[in-house]
Amino acid sequence: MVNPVLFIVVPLGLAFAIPLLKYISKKIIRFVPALAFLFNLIFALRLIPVVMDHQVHVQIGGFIPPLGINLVAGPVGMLFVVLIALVGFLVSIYAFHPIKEKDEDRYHILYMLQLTGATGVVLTGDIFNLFVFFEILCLASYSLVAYLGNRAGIESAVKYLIQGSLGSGLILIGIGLLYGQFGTLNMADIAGRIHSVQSISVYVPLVLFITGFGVEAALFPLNAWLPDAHSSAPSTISAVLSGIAIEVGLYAVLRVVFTLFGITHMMGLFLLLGVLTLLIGELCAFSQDNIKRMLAFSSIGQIGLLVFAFSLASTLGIAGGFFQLISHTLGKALLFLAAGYMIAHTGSMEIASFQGMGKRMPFTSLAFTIGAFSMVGLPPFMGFPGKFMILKAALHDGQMLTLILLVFILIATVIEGAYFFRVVQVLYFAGEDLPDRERAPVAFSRFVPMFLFTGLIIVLGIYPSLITDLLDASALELLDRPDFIKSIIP
Amino acid sequence: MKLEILLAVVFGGSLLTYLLGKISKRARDILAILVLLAATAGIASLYGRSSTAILCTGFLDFPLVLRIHPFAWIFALTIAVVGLCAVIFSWHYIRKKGRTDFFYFMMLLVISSMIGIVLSGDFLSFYIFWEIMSWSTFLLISYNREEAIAAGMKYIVMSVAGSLVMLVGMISLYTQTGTLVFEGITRNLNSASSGYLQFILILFFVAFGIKNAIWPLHVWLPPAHSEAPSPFSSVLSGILIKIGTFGFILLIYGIVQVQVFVNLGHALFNVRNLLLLLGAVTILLPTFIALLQDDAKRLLAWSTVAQAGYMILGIAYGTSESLSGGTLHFFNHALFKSLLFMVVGAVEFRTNGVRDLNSLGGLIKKMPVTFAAGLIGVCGLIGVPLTNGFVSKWLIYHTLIVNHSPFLAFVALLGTWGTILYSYKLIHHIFLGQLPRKYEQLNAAPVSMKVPMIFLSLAVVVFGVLPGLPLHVINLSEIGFGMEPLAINMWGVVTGSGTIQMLNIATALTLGGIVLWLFFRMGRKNTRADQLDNYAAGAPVPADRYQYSVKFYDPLTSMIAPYLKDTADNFYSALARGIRNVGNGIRRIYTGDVGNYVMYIILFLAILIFIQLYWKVW
Amino acid sequence: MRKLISIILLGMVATGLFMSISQIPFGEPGERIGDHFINQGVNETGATNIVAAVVVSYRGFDTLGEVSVLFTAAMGLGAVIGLVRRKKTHTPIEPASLIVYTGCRFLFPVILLVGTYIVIHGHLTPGGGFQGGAVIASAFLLMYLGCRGKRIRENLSRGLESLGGLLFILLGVTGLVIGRDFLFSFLPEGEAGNLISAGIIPLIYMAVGLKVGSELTGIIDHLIEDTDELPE
Amino acid sequence: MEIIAGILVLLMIASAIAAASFQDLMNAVIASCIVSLLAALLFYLLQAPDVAMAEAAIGAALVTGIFVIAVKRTKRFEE
Repeated sequence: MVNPVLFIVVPLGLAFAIPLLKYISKKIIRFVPALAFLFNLIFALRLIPVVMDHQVHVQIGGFIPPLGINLVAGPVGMLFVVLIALVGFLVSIYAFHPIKEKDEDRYHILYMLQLTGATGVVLTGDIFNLFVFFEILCLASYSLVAYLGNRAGIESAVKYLIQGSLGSGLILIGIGLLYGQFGTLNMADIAGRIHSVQSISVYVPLVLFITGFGVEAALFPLNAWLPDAHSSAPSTISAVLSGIAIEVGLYAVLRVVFTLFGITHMMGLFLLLGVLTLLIGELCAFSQDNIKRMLAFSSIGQIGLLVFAFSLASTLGIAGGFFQLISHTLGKALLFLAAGYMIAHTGSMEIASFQGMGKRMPFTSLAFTIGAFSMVGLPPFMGFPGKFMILKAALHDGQMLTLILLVFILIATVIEGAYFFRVVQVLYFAGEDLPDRERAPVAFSRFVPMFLFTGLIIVLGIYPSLITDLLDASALELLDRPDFIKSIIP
Repeated sequence: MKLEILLAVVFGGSLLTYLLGKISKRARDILAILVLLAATAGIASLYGRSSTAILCTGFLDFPLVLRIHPFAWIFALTIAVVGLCAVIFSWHYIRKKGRTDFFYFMMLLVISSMIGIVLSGDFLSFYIFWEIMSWSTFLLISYNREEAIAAGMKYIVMSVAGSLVMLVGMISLYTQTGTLVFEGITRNLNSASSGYLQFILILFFVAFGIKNAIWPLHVWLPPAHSEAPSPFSSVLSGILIKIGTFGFILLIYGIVQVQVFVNLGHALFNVRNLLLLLGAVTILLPTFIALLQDDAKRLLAWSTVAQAGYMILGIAYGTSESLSGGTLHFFNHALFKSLLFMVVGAVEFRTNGVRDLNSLGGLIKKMPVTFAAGLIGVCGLIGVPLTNGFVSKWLIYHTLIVNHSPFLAFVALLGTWGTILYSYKLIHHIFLGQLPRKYEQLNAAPVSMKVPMIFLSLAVVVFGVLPGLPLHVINLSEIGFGMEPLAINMWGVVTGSGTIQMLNIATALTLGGIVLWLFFRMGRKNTRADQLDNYAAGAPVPADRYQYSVKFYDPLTSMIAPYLKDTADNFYSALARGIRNVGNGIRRIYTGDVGNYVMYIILFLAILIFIQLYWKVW
Repeated sequence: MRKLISIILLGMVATGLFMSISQIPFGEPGERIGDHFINQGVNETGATNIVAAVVVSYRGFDTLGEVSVLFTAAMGLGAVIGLVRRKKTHTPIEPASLIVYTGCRFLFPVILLVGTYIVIHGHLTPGGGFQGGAVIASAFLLMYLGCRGKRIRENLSRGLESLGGLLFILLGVTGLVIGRDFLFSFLPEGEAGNLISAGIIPLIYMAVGLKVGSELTGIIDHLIEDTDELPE
Repeated sequence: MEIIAGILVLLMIASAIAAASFQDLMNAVIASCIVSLLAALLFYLLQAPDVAMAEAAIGAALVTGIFVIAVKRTKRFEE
């Protein structure tokens, strides 16, 4: 068994080492991220059976919590670690071929730091430590958005920076308030005592956290940075932002709401918020002509669906939410990669310019199509079990509010279907039929990640049982708060 | 043949066909036909069997079950046979087009998933196959590019909406009964309240109604049918929309049970009356809209909508006779409508894509076999005795009249009159009248098109004379639903208030025909006049001034057209535009001014704090 | 109008924050973690500067994270600044006056020395890696301002930066290697108050100082890079 | 003691307002530098020498330097 702290330390160390490695050879640094996340992926997968049995707690520096910082590798954490490592690994293969001639080393360093930050956020059991890693994630994201160096990129990065910093500031105030109140920063320790105080002094940190993390999690109306940032970042980064960054933000919100504060009675509000986010995201995506903006708005919509699922606060709902989360991560990463490759080929982000791609780039188009079908929730792809589980949870819940909101979810899904199918039609059927000859060559580094993502989407769509046990355990970890607290602070 | 193997053969065969197409086109075409032949043989070998098989024990903790029973058998066989005909028909048809591997792959995938649907024994596998069918159909409809793209879009949006509604209904059934297997649901549904049942029924009716194209959910059908490649149009019209019919029968007779269904709700509003009413509207409006069409395929498409109304009437009426009528009409319609689409497809193929009725005419000389097939198909559609449509329509009329539903019976009759009118328009505009000059060099349809057309024409006649064959299977399935079977024999049906025996009718008609023929033969000596051998006001008329058989329904159509606006279609278009406008409006939230964005964040925070200050939620 | 709305919203937020803070007993004794640090900190870590004990020992992982935040910021800045580099304007910038020039050259080693002192004595007296690193960087800032044209080699600063980070991580991993926790203080604590005491705290502070100093210097270097274009 | 702290806080507020209201950004930078210095002093008085040091080095020196460079690279006067 490997110590979970290595999932953070190894990529971090390799990121630190890249400037030194550059002296040895400029070529090898592009393989470093893949190496780091392959390590994470393999060992995280091997750790999964262990954490299914019991949570793995790691102390840092030999101090028992709440004195020192501890890591909590439970099912939820490991689920995210595996997901981050998987996406990180595959997307870094895509970047074997340099995104831009200059500053390649900085790209790889920032990319690794971004995902290391994400890994840290999901593993830590300490609220301030969570904030620190969250900052790494955000800072790396800001600069990666501007990486291409065009005007749009820098402008949206600055906007992202302003909103993200505001969010971080709010989180920090919240942490300060909590520390002032309870004198501890350990999440389990705070959680154990939070219900002893029934006043606004606990509520204000809660809303500060929700707002602060909500900015990164792209809850409506905190998500205004997202469309710009996702559309002007390099495609690999869009894939990671959409597939990992906002999910990690959502993880932070979940941790705060379920574990730290143990809220049970405000879920109606979150349900509403989720459906609102969903509807607005899908409606905006529906009227987009720019493919990356469309995908970005679709991410907002998906986050809304996830928020809805998690807000059901039942085992079914949370497990379904996690399934949908994985499905969204894989699907959206695939979509961004495929779209990015096509954009690189045509030089335009307009959907209309993708005419005839089905002939020119058959594999990429197929990958995009499968990703789109999975997003809409068609079997036998991965989106279907996710949607199925969420609907099941919502109907099982059976409250009037849930059922009414369900109608809007269905409408939003239809809208989502409409714009994704439109793109599929453009890929294959719009314009004149081209002869078979005009086929663009497929770069190996582009082909492999898309192929693997596609494969995963199909395999998990057909055998969802491969991961449902882990999802159920994750749901239990979030819901069974007393157990979580007791296992850390006996 | 085991059910799992059957499914593996069809699905695996589809994929294999696609891959083989990369190597050899000819081998691919043959393999596609072989796969469907194997499927047909496999299904045929399952005749009369009732069994279940477990496909997979745990998909999200639900077992996926397959089952076969006579009712599924007749659907599966029809699907396989019509699918086979369509694939044979494609042999020449598709060669002119691009992306042929894809076409075959999707075609086989659609057929496979339809077989999957009728063989599934639980709602989850039903839904999975249903969705595979939906998206593969979408890709095939869009295959023809240009207008087909809009048609495909319309189809898939409605289809997704319908299947989501079905998903909700399905999961609701699960939360009510704790299982998704059909038998289990039937067993556990006894305790459900009638309100709940109506709710479930309406949910499923939306889903099935969209596939089955019941007014006002039919709007996807006319463009989809007319824009899809013709072999697929025949699959689409012949069997795909009948999957909706299958769903209706399964739900009403297989799950809810027909006694419960008939007695559901009170007199003013219940699902059955609603369905009957919609069935009537579905017969009436589309029949006359079909009359207005000038596009051959669109005309047939509207006719399909109208015929679906008959099936709905039969199914929703809820007696064993009406069910027999509805199911038989499904079976017959599959035969003659796919035949008619092939006829139009053959014409379209030879004339390089001309479907406009007004620019065709006189093709009877050039394509005699196609004409004969078209004539038989049209006869079936109208319900002329000795073709299969007669028996099924007779059963439906008989039910309606015997059970005192004069309104419905009248509507059905009106529908048939309309059918006669548009059928005649179809056959006349294409095959009769003057042959335009440009078509004088036209060839007859290739063999690969003739074979399925002849086969289907024969089937139309054979099942018209021997209706006992399908009715026997239908009886078996009715027994399976726990209903009283009809009294039938090989030649027809015996009921208390009327009997239909095709043997008698056939004899009478044959004798009458011979007498007539003799009468004419002996009474008159006829001469054969050349087409140009006539005069108008004493002067010869140039050949191109002869009537090209255009617009002779104009007086009628101009009279009825104002009442036949497709309001449903306009409604949906307005809805789509509205959503797009709303989307454009909402996008304004993202102004691009970061000051506003920061304000949103503060606003959110302020609202949350306000909630606490005002309502004290914590 | 917009201003009015902003004021109302901010007022609402401020009300919430005020109501929250007014009920929080800040700074009162009885915080169990804080008490533990104050009472047991010296015993457990051997550092007389409790802040250093908390920063490096108890919450050493946060420090690693913060160092990474700084690293990320420096990297990001480098990536972005490199991008928007404008066309170099060859407007010569007049050199600083002689007094400033001399003063800077005189102060530079002194500040550097103070910074190093602060770093090395972090576990004994107030200060530590961050503060020391910042002081070191400010020495370079002074150098850039006063003695224009003198530049640190970019490769050197980036190498030191990497080295500092790697050192930190290696020190942490050593704890794992000997079979204990990450960042475990594997060196003897020694006698509190001595320069060589407090386990790995001084070592980590040195790594941090190295990293922070070179990073902040790097940031300044990047910013100055194309504004100051001296005539050759 | 408390009086000194109070004066410091008042001065800080005054400097902060000044920083926000100066049209000349260079003046604003200097004013914010004063805020940082006063804050460092306040921290020292509140017995937090570590924080005071950090604030003095980073807030007063480095940040000011960076701001000066930033202002130099853009426009000096606010519109």
